[in-house]
Amino acid sequence: MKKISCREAIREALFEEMARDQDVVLIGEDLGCYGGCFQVTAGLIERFGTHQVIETPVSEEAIVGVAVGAAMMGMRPIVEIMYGDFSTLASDPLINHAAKMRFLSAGKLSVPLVYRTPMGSGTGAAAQHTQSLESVFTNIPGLKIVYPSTPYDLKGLLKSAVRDPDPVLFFEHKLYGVEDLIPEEEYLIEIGKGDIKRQGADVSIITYGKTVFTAMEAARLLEADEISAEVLDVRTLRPLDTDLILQSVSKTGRAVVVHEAPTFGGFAGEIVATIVGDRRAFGALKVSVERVCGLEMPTPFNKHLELALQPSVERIVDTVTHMFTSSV
Amino acid sequence: MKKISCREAIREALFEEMARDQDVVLIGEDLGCYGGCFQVTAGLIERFGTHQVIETPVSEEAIVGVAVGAAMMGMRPIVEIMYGDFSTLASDPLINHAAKMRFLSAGKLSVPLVYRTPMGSGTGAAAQHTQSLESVFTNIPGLKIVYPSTPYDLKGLLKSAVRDPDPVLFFEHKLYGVEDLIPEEEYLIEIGKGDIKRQGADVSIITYGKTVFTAMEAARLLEADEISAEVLDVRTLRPLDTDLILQSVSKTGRAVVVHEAPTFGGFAGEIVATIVGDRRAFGALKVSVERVCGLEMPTPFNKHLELALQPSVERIVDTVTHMFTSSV
Amino acid sequence: MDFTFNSAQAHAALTLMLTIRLFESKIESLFSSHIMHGTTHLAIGQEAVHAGVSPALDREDWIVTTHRCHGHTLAKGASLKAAFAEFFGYSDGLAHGLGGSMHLVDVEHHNAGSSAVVGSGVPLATGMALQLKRKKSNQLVVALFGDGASSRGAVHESMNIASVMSLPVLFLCEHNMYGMSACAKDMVSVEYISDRGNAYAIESTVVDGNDVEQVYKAVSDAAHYIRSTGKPYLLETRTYRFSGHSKSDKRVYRTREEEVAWLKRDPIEMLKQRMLQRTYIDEKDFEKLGQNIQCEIDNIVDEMIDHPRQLSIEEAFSYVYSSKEHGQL
Amino acid sequence: MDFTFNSAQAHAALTLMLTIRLFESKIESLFSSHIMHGTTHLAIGQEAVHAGVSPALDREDWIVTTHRCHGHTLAKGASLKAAFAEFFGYSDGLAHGLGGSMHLVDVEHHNAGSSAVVGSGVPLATGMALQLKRKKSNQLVVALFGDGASSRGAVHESMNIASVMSLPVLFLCEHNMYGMSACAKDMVSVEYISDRGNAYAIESTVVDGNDVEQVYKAVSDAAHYIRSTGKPYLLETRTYRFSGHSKSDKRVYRTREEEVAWLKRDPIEMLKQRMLQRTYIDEKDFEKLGQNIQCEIDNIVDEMIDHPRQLSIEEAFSYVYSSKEHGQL
Ligand SMILES: Cc1ncc(C[n+]2csc(CCOP(=O)(O)OP(=O)(O)O)c2C)c(N)n1
Ligand SMILES: Cc1ncc(C[n+]2csc(CCOP(=O)(O)OP(=O)(O)O)c2C)c(N)n1
Ligand SMILES: [Mg+2]
Ligand SMILES: [Mg+2]
Repeated sequence: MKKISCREAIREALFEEMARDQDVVLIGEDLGCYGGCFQVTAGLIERFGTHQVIETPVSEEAIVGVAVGAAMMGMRPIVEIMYGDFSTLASDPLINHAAKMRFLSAGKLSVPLVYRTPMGSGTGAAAQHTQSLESVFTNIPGLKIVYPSTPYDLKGLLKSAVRDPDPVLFFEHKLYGVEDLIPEEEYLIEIGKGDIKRQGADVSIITYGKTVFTAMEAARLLEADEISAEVLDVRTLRPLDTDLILQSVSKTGRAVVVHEAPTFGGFAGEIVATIVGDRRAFGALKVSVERVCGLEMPTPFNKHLELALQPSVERIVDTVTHMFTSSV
Repeated sequence: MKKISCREAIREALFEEMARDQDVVLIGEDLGCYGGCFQVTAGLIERFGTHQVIETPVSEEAIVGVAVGAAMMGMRPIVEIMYGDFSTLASDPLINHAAKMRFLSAGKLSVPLVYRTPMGSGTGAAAQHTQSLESVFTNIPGLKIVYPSTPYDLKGLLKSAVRDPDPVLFFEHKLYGVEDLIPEEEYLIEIGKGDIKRQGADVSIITYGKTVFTAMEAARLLEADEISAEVLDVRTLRPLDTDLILQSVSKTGRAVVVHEAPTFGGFAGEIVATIVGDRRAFGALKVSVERVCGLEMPTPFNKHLELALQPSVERIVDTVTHMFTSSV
Repeated sequence: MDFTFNSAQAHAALTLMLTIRLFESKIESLFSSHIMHGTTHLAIGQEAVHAGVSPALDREDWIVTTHRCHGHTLAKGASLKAAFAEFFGYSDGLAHGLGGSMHLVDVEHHNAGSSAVVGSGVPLATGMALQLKRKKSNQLVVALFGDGASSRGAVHESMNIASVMSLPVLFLCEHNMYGMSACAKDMVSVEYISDRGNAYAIESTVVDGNDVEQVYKAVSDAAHYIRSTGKPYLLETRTYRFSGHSKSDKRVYRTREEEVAWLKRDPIEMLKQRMLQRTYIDEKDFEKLGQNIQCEIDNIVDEMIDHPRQLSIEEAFSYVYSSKEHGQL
Repeated sequence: MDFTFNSAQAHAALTLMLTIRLFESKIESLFSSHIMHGTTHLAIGQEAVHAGVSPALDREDWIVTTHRCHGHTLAKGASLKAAFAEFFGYSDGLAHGLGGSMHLVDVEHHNAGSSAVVGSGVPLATGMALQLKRKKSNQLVVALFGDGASSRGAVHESMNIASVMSLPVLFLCEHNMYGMSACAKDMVSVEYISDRGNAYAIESTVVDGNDVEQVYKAVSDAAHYIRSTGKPYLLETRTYRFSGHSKSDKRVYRTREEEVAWLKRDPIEMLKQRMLQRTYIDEKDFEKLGQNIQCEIDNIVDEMIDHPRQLSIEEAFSYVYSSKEHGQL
């Protein structure tokens, strides 16, 4: 095992996959000598050259469209878009093209594209650089969506995403410096499998991305109150590991869904509907299902306001505690 | 009262609002003498001229961006985008700009924009012209989202949308020819209020847009089985009329959510989460909450396949019947 | 223009143009008799572009088409049968009935299909060229787009990228004077879209899109330029669609006089006259040719209507993702 | 270039440029001492553009800025206090602390603020011009954008629209040779972005963006042209940012020699030398001017740090929708 940051984990996955296959190509803005906006791709152009690291003009729509076209011809492009907010600009090539090319060609073309972009708040970059826009894409058949949290998951899932024959959106939180242990040897993590980050008996906290860490912290605090919280990191949003979710909730009988994106219309709704759409899990529920997500506001620049928007450890703990103290 | 089609209802709303206020301006492609892709704006340029009917090049992103800028200067633009699928191209001006201008200027600028576009299937126009992409926008604070079904609702809500000081996305189903009675005199319908389209006691079918008609038909069939179904048309997606939903479900104890968009990651999840997040409604539930939505597939051109994707009367009836016949 | 077809070339072009014309006319009649559903965009009048583009390319070169894709698809080699079947939504169609009129695709003949989002095919074509170049292929990609599409930002972004990256793309603007109803002179800020080449340091020219020999020559030259320099090229062809924009179009946005003036420049008639003059053909041959094609088309359609084959929903699901386990019912 | 400032104009420009320079230097030091959070994009070296654009406009003309918006915001009239307060996220800031460095907005001074989505402000500016024209206003709108932004499709779409609709927009390209790290010569397919004017039938020119008199004159002329013809105009100003792209930039993508060469063309130094030559000013006046501004800035910041005023979350909610009932907690 070795200690490694999220940034390094992603970079290792890129490095290994690019070394394995010359058709794995990084495409994006300023990801050469500048190393990318979050320094994830630093050093890769020196190793792989312009044949595998392609810097582009500020043209998000065409960059992703170009990657889709290149993928149709056998490239395995990994597009980096600097901020998830600019996914708006990439939504036509992703939603109307990447997701549909295989279908529209009755299987004769495919789009083995990885779309990497960071989502979420915490950087003081205000309303146009801190959104969690995963909900823009979760309702699109043809796409796969991954949103890992730990260095281990980031590396294993990114390598699987690169090898996947279908378009994969790979969302990253911005805690690039967070460190953890990963194996020395190569490994893959299957897309579509969630992970129990912490076992528990009384309540299931279901989440993904940055708020996995928030949920873990909340679970630790809840232990003091003798509430045993299970933390389930779905890791993949589409396809969702419904079995794991249903198992966990059937066991605990209580569920709280957490994410950074605003509550209303967010992906938490899908997770809740998955739970209560299942007769067994629904039958096991002891209380209503709660959501602890971002507030309904564009992210303010002001630091204390930005913080106030996010689902905090306190809000999770309060919500869970309330599930035990009040009657249904 | 007078009989009028959905198309005419929208046109009447446009006509009345444009006559009332010269700053109400239609902007879009081919909406002059051609009358728009679905003939909704036919005749308006003859009456209001190019001062209030502005035809544009094929530039969806800039058209909507231009409308946002014009709205900031006091115009009340109504942008028509030919197919909801091209909302991908408009998502940057809508999500990153229209939704945030008021916030980013601390209230000094506002964007009284209406974004009109048709969504949904049934026209044999295949994968890039038949999506229901409302989920792209429902998670965005700063936007309001309306999706009416009947001529009465279309007219009243469109007029309110035009007068609303905030950006309103106004989604239309494509059954433009469906007729119904509306009052002769002027009226408005408040944004954010749902409507019980049919009273019932045993199950709440909650829906919006085209599937309101499907749900009504299903309710009629269910009556034969002595199941009394309530059909709730939410009409506005954001802000959602949660009170009405909770009231209905607390009464019936059973809920089925229906929409054309694919189930996974669709807006139905929000409605389900709203229900089961409320202690009273959750407590009243006799069975798990069901979703009857579009299948997880881009829309095929083939007619029988296109039909198979949509939530049908049969699927709704079966789902509801099953709620009564099997145990929880 | 000095370039002229020899007899064989002229015959091939004439046959192709007539085939496309009769194919589209058949489609039109099947729509107006409500045998076909959905919508369709005919390009009657633009056959000289169809017959001038793909035949001037190498077989391995790729094309990316638009919503108005029938002619180019046939010109690139698609079988009439598979094309018709697609219009019927049948499983022996080019896309097994999943795409329909706006999404004809034919990978075998290096036709990557169309985007029905106007202009959005252009970045795809540019990306295809990027990978072909990386693989040191000699192939080029033709990005077809209309005068309407020229206003899309994606086209600008693609031309800039193709220029700075030196990609083998032939940007081919099929300028037929109108978008849907919108006249190019009201919507496009320059008289000649080809003049925008300068803005991207891309070589460009404009030719008469109703003159198949001119189009063929210009495409051959452009392809040669692209292959020898590795740079993109922008070619504008000026033409006119005789048909309405789509099946429901009453053409209120243009005058009958304008249409008549263009009808006098019918590309098939123009080629025919030249062939008569050059004694490559006589009136009887021409009539015979038309009859033969018509007969073939009618037979195909008659036979097809009698044998509808449609995908099941399960089969359709198998095309959503590569691995079947992710297709959900 | 024959145009020169008179003494009053020159003093005003110099004062403004020094104010902007010292404002940004203060910001830089507040960031490096971690008193400010978030990110920021300094435009040190580009002050001649700031001082040449807004002052050459009518007060009622609007500007739409970019992520690199400090200089233009001050030049258009924003108070130093409100600007600094915004950087601190305080409620007396230009946007009450909601926007921060990348979103300075100042509606009173007809500064509609910026889009931090590179290039996306350009369609907004175009739309503002559309409504101003409809209202028969004499005002124009300046759409600021960088060399990097020029590659965005939205810019193309906007220029085409402004041209075909004849809108009073001054497209002002602040070409500082780089996007983030990307050198314009690798990313932009033409040497001069102003040459793209031809592609849109928009008049255009390029000027030395480090020469405030040239910029001022060019903007005045462009504004006159726009007002008298009702047509848009494209002006490119060539300049260089001495600072890094944002606070964390180590400038590995360019050489120190290149920087030194540009530093020799420091726009403030250039103006100062001219003013010395024309005896509008002497060295002591200049020093004094700098000290006074620095003193004012230091006082503002010191006072501000001692009196933090921040919006409550409830107050912030009141800005999401116009009617409070829709702001949800
Ligand atoms: C992005 C987008 N906007 C609008 C449409 C609707 N539409 C279909 S064809 C068309 C006109 C396109 O004009 P042009 O590019 O000249 O092609 P032509 O139809 O003349 O072949 C429009 C606006 C579309 N399909 N895609
Ligand atoms: C659409 C978009 N893509 C990328 C970015 C990240 N980004 C911020 S500034 C910048 C460079 C912009 O270059 P230019 O337009 O020349 O402006 P400059 O920074 O030189 O003032 C980039 C790529 C962004 N903010 N928006
Ligand atoms: Mg056209
Ligand atoms: Mg720049």
